Amino acid sequence: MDAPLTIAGEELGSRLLLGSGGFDRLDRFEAALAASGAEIVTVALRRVEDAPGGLYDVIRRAGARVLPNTAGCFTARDAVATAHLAREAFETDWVKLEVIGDRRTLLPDAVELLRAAEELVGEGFVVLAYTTDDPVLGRRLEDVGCAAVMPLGSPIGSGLGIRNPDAIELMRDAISVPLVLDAGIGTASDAALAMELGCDAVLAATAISRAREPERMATALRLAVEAGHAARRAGRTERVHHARASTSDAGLPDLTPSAG
Amino acid sequence: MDAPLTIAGEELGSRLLLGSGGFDRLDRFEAALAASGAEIVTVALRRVEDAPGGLYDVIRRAGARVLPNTAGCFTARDAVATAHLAREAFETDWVKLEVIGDRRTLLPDAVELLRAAEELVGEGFVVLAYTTDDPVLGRRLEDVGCAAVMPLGSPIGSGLGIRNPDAIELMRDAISVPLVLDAGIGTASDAALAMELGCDAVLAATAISRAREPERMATALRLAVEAGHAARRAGRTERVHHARASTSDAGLPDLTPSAG
Amino acid sequence: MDAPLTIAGEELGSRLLLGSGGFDRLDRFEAALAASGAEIVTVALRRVEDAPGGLYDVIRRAGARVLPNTAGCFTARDAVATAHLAREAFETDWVKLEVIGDRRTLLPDAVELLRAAEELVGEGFVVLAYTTDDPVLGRRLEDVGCAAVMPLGSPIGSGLGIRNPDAIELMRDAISVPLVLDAGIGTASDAALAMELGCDAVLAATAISRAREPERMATALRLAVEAGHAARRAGRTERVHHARASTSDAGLPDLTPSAG
Amino acid sequence: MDAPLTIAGEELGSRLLLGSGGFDRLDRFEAALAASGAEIVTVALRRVEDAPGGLYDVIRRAGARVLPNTAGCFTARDAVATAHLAREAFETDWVKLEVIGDRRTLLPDAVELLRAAEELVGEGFVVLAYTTDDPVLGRRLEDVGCAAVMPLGSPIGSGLGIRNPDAIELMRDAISVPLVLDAGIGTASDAALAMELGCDAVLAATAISRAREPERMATALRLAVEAGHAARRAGRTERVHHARASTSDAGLPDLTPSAG
Amino acid sequence: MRISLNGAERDLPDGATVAAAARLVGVAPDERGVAVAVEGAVVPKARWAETPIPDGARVEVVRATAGG
Amino acid sequence: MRISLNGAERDLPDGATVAAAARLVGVAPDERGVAVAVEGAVVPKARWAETPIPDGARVEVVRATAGG
Amino acid sequence: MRISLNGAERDLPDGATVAAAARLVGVAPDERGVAVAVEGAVVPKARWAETPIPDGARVEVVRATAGG
Amino acid sequence: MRISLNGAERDLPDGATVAAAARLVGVAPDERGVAVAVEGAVVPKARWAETPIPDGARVEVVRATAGG
Repeated sequence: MDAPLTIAGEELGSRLLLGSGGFDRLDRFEAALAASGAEIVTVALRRVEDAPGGLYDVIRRAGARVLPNTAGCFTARDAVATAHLAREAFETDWVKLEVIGDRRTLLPDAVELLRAAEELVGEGFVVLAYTTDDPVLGRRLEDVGCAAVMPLGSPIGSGLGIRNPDAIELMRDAISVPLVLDAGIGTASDAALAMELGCDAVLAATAISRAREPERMATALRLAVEAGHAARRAGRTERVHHARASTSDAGLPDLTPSAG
Repeated sequence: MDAPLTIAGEELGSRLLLGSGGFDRLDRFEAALAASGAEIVTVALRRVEDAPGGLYDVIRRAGARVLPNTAGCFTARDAVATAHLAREAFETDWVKLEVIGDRRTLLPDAVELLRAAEELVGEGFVVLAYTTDDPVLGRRLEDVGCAAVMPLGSPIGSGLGIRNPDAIELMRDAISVPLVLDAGIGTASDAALAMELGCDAVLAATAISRAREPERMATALRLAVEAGHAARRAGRTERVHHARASTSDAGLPDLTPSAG
Repeated sequence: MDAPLTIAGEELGSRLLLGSGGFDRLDRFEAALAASGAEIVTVALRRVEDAPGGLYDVIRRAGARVLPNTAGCFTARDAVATAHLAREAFETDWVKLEVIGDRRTLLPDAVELLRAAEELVGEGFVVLAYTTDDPVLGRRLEDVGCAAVMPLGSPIGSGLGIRNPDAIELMRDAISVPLVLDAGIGTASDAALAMELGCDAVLAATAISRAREPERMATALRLAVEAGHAARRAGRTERVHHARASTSDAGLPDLTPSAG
Repeated sequence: MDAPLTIAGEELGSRLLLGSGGFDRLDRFEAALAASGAEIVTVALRRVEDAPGGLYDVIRRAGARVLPNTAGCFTARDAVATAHLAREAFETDWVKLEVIGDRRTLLPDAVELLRAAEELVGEGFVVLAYTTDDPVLGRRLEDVGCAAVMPLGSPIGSGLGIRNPDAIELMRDAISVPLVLDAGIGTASDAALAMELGCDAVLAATAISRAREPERMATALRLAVEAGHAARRAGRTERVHHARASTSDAGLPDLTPSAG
Repeated sequence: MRISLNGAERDLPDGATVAAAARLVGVAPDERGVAVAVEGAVVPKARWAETPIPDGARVEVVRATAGG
Repeated sequence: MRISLNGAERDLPDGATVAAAARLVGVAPDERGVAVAVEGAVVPKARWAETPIPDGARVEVVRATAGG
Repeated sequence: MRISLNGAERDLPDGATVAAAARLVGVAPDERGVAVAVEGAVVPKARWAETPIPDGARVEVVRATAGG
Repeated sequence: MRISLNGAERDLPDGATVAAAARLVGVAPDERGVAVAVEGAVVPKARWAETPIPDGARVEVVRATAGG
């Protein structure tokens, strides 16, 4: 039997996490959430005038766990303050920790990230850390107590998939806590690949919310994550550089017509 | 509603076809067939001394259609003669046409393939043609009346996946009959990708039979084909080369601590 | 010593062939030709009203060999007739044989190509055949007597480089006559890769003529072809999936400061 | 005119740097150094019993600059101490700073690396920092005063080339000091690609020392670096997904034979 | 007194509480999924009614919104 | 007479039928999923019993086996 | 008579030669790098002057142009 | 006294200098491209002759070797 994904002692029924960003309508988000089967949904915190409301209720009604992020934070200090606010707002000590180092690529800043992670873990937070695909940094995040490490496949919202599969494999080798592929997933095969490389779960946002049909894409990603997970466990055939007959030549009949 | 895959007027409930080659035991094949959900299974014809028997019954018992191949044939003449034998043996006029041009790579020979296809179509066969990923050749196969075109992703049994995704996309543009990715599938993400590129179905043999756990890999590929098909229909998000925030900066709170 | 590239008994001093298409000015073409070091230049035949003249003289003045192509031909018959015209116009029996099967992708048509090749070889032409990256077709072209086989890396003018390096390697294994990578080269690394995969030469047109600075790109490709050829002959280091220290740990000093 | 590569105010005549590791004989190293045209050669410091001597003299005789590395250091403290030793031994304040975070992959440790860089820059060293392909970390290294940033293409000695070309391009956008592709180069096309992505130079060690013919591979890489640099400056043609005729159809003659 | 409330300057009576400020942007104390920070520090909901806002303070009232 | 039966030389009585040859390799006429070719041409099962094999002919008796 | 010369209908005197047609499109017999086809068949330059064009024929006069 | 010289325990006369230790591993003061650290700190070549090694110290004498 397959052990369920477990983060910080919590068993989860789905290996697909959903980002709530990018949907143009709340009902579309709700339909996509249902189709995805996700049990964890990320949200951001914004001033109430810019945050129309309703999102939190939709997620709770669906029985999913809210995972607040620290998107928009460029320093450990801001990220920590945002986590405090989120804990108060959502009564959760889980946080998806993002500390961004560059506005254009939205890539994480290793130094501030590690600092924030250490501080939040010290305060009792369950930290899921959004990080580069650097195995050494990932290992450091685990060492300071992160509950999950979330490497990017490619820049947030790019849809470029996993640009460096080798790096994800090296992360898998280096890290014991759950590895959640975050950022860059564009379509089903990307999600399947993430799981085949050894990730424990995948987070998708743009891939779903900006698909032509978000609900159907949510279904696609749910299936893809299951497919990739099963494939990883099934142990794939090795790659060989020439052909290997799937039909044996033994017993091939001689069907040459008679000479006459 | 999604129209089912239809080959030569026959509606099929699954977009995964199973090759029967490479299994070490018949019961493992049977379990994998069930897990795959495949409704079409390829078989070869060999001298009875080299063909232990039982396979045909297992496939029929599972309610699947037998699709005889012409593996091992290097000339149109041999392939046609093999198709005749298969029609007699299995009471089917469907044939997966393989005419090989090179023993080491098992790549098809365009000229003999086209010749055999034309002849067999003329005799009333339903021809599913195993071919290179050449869109022009694929179109010619359609033009002579093939019921499906089956391009390779990479050499038979190599597990290298789809080496030239562009070519498969060009085939999709060029060809109206069902396109079935054949040869090269190694794992779930390969199968999902095939469907995303526009294939109507995927045939897997080695990927399943030589996985460490064939039955589980059959499940994985079944899910992956569904995932890729759904993703294709859902219309993926476009690829962009820098990040695109999935969280807006609008309404970002100012959490700077007081100076005092 | 390195044996020079030899096509149909003719020794050539350069492994870069130049296509004359796409230049906006004849003097730019001339400068690029000089920088490229190419000794073979392809040209097309068009009605004199659409062919401004001067090109042929520029090529001859540079001491390069004119290689007429059959671009625009969709049938063996047209290609053969074009070759006849070219032989008359340029007093050469060399021809770059193109028989196109699809207007949008400009991919070759295997059947007509082979037919034209066989006919032209029979008439004494030196045929350099533009083909797909299909090793079996390439071998057939060699078997009917082509002097060189010219597989595409990607569609003509696409600049997509070599989409299927495995296929080019398989062609190298299958074919004894010179292998010239034609179509798809976008920049220097593509040309180097072609040579590393075992090609004997590279033909570039769009890569040079549509670069911002054609003359400089001609230099770049000349160097890249030499680089790739040397690298192939030098025998590259193998690929390993983890690190392999280039600095040994043996004799690493212990530089820990004293505890005191 | 092309401005020469300038590091810390020093103009260099070559954009290829040579690592001295992995050669089986000193004379082979010497021949490769000459063929490479490199003006900077990295060396390590080891206990004299494990360091046979002669290397330093060969490099000086060739007129090249010695660039000591800190290979084998896992902490900022060790790296700084090693830099001190190197300054004494080679009368240079240049140092290739390596601080490794994982013994198996030899990937750098972002935190210790940054710490060491800051300290060494403060002491007046000219620091060339070996780093991951993380643009944010690269920018931080520049910000603390590194004279060059040296991202890896793939793990040291792996020969896997540049696994994430996008990341190198993002580094180029983010960083103003010279960018030197370090680690992972396997062959000529890898080096050309590095330059095309915007690197100012390439360092090669294993690619040369473990080639079958190191001297010839040194030549290949020298040419490839020049080729890639020229191609970058020439401004490559754009990539398009279908064909773009390099021969116009305008004026195509009608060569249909007469009906009679 | 004058405070900055979600980035806008607002005049409030001296001694106005966090609860009052929240009301000003339409947030009632029993709404779920909201939080308030004064000068970057969280004020727990249970203490909104009793916590006066210092003159000139930055007050942020936030809610869940769509995000990555 | 002597025939080649699935690649092996076999002696059969003159006038032996396809059915007899099939029996020799263990195939009964009512087995499903088998077929016979004589000199490369199929002999339908319904005619096995009545079709004599020419002297020296190549006879192939095939069955479904695992394949790609 | 009327011929098709490089795709355009042209009137020529009966018995006009290939050389005359070539001249009409500005090509002299001593120009290098040109060729002529009548009804798809090459007419060698040495025979331009002596080869009459049949009525209604398609004549193509071609030259080297930039190409792939 | 006993020191650790390039990882090996060595007995030296009390007050032995860095120069002496270097000599023990075959390094003369005029050799180029070598350096010495005592307890992790560099001793400049100009001071080898005058710098005594403390009892129990770790001495490292290094030279350029092939490296990445």
